[in-house]
Amino acid sequence: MAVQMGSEEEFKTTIAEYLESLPTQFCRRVFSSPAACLAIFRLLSTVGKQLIMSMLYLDAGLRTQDVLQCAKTEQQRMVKAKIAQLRRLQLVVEERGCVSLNPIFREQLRNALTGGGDFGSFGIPYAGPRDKRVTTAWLARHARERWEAILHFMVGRSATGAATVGEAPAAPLSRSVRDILRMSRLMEGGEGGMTITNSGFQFLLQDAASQVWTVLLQYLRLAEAQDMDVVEVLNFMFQLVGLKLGRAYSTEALTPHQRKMLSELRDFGLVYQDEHDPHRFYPTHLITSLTSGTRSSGAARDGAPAQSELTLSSDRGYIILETNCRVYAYTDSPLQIAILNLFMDMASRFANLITGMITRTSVRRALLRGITADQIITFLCTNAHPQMQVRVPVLPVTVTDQIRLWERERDRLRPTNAHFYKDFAQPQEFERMFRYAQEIGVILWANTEKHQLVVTRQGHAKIVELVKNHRALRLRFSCRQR
Amino acid sequence: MAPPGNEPGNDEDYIDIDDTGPDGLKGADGGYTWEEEYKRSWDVIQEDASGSIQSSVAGISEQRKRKRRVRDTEVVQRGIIRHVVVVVDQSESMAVRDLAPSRIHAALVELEAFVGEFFDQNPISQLSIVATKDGLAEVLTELSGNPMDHVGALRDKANKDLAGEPSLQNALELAMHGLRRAPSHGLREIICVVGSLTTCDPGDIGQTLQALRHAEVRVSMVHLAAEVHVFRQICSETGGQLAVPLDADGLRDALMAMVPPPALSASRGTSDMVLMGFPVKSVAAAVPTPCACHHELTFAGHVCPRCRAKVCSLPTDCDVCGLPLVSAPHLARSYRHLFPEENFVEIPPAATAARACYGCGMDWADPQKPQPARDAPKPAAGGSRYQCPACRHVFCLDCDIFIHETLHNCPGCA
Amino acid sequence: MAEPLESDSSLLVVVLDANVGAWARSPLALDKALQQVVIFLNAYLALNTENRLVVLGATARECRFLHPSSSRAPEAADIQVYEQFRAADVRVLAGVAALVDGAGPDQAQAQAQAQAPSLISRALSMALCHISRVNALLTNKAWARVLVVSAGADSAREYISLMNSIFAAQKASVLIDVCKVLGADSVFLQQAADITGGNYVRVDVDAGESLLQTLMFTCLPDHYTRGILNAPYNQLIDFRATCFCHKRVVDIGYVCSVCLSIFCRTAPVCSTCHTKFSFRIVGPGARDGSSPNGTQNTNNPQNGSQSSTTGTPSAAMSSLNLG
Amino acid sequence: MVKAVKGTFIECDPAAREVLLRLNSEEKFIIEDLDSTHLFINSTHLERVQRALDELMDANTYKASNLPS
Repeated sequence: MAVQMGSEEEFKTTIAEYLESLPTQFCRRVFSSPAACLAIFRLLSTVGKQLIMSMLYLDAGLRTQDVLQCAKTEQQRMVKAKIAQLRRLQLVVEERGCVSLNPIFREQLRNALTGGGDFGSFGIPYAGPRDKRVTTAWLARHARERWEAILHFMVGRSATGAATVGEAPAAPLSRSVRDILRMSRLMEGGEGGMTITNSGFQFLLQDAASQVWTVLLQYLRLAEAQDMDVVEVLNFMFQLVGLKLGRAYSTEALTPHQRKMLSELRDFGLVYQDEHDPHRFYPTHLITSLTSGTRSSGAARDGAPAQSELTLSSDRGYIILETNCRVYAYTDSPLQIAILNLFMDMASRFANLITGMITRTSVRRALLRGITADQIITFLCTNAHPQMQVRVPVLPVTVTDQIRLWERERDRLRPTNAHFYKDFAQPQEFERMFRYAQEIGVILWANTEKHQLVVTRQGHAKIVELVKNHRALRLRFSCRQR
Repeated sequence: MAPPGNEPGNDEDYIDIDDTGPDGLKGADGGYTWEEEYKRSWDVIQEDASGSIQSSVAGISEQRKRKRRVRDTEVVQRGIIRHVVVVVDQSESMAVRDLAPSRIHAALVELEAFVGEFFDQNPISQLSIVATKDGLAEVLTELSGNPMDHVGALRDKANKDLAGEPSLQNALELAMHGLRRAPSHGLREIICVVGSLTTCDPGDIGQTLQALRHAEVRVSMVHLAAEVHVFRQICSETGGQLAVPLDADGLRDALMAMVPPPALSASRGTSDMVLMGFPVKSVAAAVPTPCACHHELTFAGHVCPRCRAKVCSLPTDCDVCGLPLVSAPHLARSYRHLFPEENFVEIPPAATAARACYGCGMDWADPQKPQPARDAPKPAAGGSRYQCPACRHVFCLDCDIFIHETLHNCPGCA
Repeated sequence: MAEPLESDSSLLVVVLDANVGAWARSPLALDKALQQVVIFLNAYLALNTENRLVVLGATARECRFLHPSSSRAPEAADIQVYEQFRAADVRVLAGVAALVDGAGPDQAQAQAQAQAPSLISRALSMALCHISRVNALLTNKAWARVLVVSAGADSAREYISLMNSIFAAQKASVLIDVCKVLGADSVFLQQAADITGGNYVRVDVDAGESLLQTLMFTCLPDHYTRGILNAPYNQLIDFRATCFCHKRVVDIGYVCSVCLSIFCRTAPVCSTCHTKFSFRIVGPGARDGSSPNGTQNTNNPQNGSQSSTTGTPSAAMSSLNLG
Repeated sequence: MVKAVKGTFIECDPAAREVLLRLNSEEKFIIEDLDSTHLFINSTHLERVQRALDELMDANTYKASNLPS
């Protein structure tokens, strides 16, 4: 779990970093919608949320000192850091030792809680007759098919996947999807033969939510590239996140940009829109469940029938890993098998179960693709069977350690570009150069007996300088001799 | 099957068909468990039509739960105020490793848990610990109401060095002597944890037994090896019970079974009014003041209403004037033993109009009914309903068990 | 799960004291208070989509699950509000309205009810049942806590059941927060908060304290956050007992060794369980307890009758006809 | 006069060094064998050497035949 949380943190910070990078006036506009405020709020750390909530209904600012006083002494540093982060996100303003919420943010977040603010910030439901065919379960299936089609497209192009998983449905992917895949360096190569990159493999091992975030971030970059209005995109994104699963929403009020975006997100299965009536669209759980913790509690959910279907097949824990590196995976999805195949040797396959083994060779294979040991471990951890989830640590330590060892044994050499000096004319010359190199700290290795010296590249440049003007000196000196 | 009263508490996880209680050496048909032919727990699991065993497993667990829920609830006078001497065998026989890591180790660990639980459920009772080795017996802790003393004594490394043979007689005599100064209204008990099959006594243990009976001390034993006649006799004649646990869990269950206050025998002696102090929690003072119990400087504490001494924790006896100090909640904690909840009666699902369990407010198991709300969790386990005879409200099995084992009051009647 | 992790979801059971009579006496009208509570609920739901919320309404007569309830939330699409919030809000508001109306029809009874305090202990028991049930169903257990928004006064009748609930909560590491909106401090609920490690706050509306702000500040943090923040300063709590015979607060009392009833004076017979006492006071240094004189003998029976009529712990106990 | 050579400085464990020396005997790439844990080699060969080392190491690890479950 800890590892998984790590990954969660990571992707959250990425989106956070993006927000931090936004200039102030952009932020103001982003905060102008309750939906956006709520979504952003949900991305914060627990402490951050608490801080904001305690200040939400205070019109006056709090003295930073007092805020810190609220926390236990050993935790105050951490709280301070959180406040700083909030400030970077421009959620709080801090002046004269007082912290207070960004007024716009405060107002809109209040609106989000009380239900005020601008009209239809949480989407405008479609008034017309509802489509019987579209149920949450149906949406879930649709979304899963779309999403896994993409992952499949990636794996299918990989050396392993296609071979073992013959029945990979070669779904034709739309242009925009390919563009994003290529832009995000998940895949490379021309239209004809796109091949998955190492980062692509790493992408495969992430949990669904992180994957979606990665895509959305890429989409933002793409939008920038096509100089669309980023804030508009962001707001729409956050609005989608706040929509209700299984309800039809009207596209009437949407701007052209947003419609375009909608059609593109549709290709990812983040929303569903029937080609025949463009007036309504349905968000799928891929996007509505974004701001919930990535702890995908497929099993933990209240067991309401629809719930189990709402989670991606990859979201439900299905892997059992034994201390002897045996793996039992309760899955029949070719995609899952293909992904597992990245780092384990398949032994046998049954209707709903495959067994295999994590071996040195299989892990080597993964490592050669640039997949790190930690990624493998995280993946196993995330998808561990509910019965394994309850144990601490989730995975048997023997296996995780072994995987790390296998990774370590591959980098036996630590190479650094350098220059090597030898055959010094006289010792003092070596001494001088040695001392100088020591001062500027560029020595990689030195042998004072054999008068040999290895310095880094940048060190070399400096030393050349030294030698040059020293020689010049000596030259002038010799001239004067004459 | 063992009588329901003595069911082990913590066997939720595994399906255990031949479930032996603390003194559950007696098997289903009265014979000893090792005389019965071996029962394999998986024999009783049948696949259903779809070839899944889930339904059958669920059935078994529910039936086990149901077995548990029948309790004796007739209102009896219980000895709320108990004076218990725990006798720990520290003879070499305790070094045997049939309990991991060793008998003595397991025993001490479980005893520690016991002490905690004991004072949790009998807040105004007192405890003392006696150890016996080399044919001698020594008092580790005097009778006192402060759990910390006893836990400290149990954790003492010295307990781990074992020597010679135990002397049951000496231990009992010593324990009895300790119990002499215990007031007559209290219940007098001795609980022995013994690993040795022998005892080396200076005199006739029969006389000790007579003395015990005369002093109305009830002796219970947990024997880690086997049942020994003299031990069994002492227990049965003093109205205690002898348990021979099969494993560590058994040991725990055996000890835990002695935690709830036992029912009083009608022939018991007088009951008294006990003078007790209800100290006030002293406000965190500006300067720390020494506490009477550990002589350490502390800010907060409870002030004895009679002698104004400050003690750290309740319940305990005031170290200065010896007044038993309790807080009202501590007394309240014991009320549940006095007024046990009545058993609920099982009624057919058709017999009630209620759509949901009154306790947890969740719908009954009813596949065709859609879930009311996204966050209304699974329907109640099983189709069975249980009705409180007093308030006529209907509950699901889980709530029934929770109410009777943890909550101790019926939501409907509260 | 020994330590609460940041990612752990939490389960909050809110017990709303919807006692019309009590609220009528309050400077803060029930509906106003309700609005603020609803905002707080939304804030709680906003913290984490995994967060579970249960709302119980309690009046003097009944006690009901408001949310989640079997009654479907009306599908009226309110575009202003975030879906997840609306479902809860609508149910709670409607539910409370129903409760209040339920007290409405016959004024005489309503008046009678209005005086009696709400069934807080019943609500607590139901809350605990629900919590134990939910956690039995979940694979990763949610950290549960209870928030009591109380307006009424203690009723001695509830003492035992309340205490039982408190200890059950303590066993299950369920925090009990108490927000006392009006009336005097409730000794029982103070003990509840103190024993379970929750917070007890009293909102003094007259002094301009905001209920909402207090809730946000004190009752919103989950188990994890409480490990980081300091608990608000709890004033010293009175754990002294009241004697069953005269309802006096005693700091040294006589306790029946059989049923643990507390008396401020010696008596030959326990008025609760009718046990005859031996004529000596046990307890070190209790020299003063001499044999009882006539007066106590005479006032003992009426003592018993009185206790059986008035709603007191002793009445509760004797009504449970101890054998 | 001092000589400065451009190349790649390699830090490794003695075992790996031995392997490199052996590889070197087939095709020269080591400029200077500094000491038991350091080498100075020709940058252009780095890729090849690493691969070769990896393969060699792989070839020289023996595991119990993993029988399918």
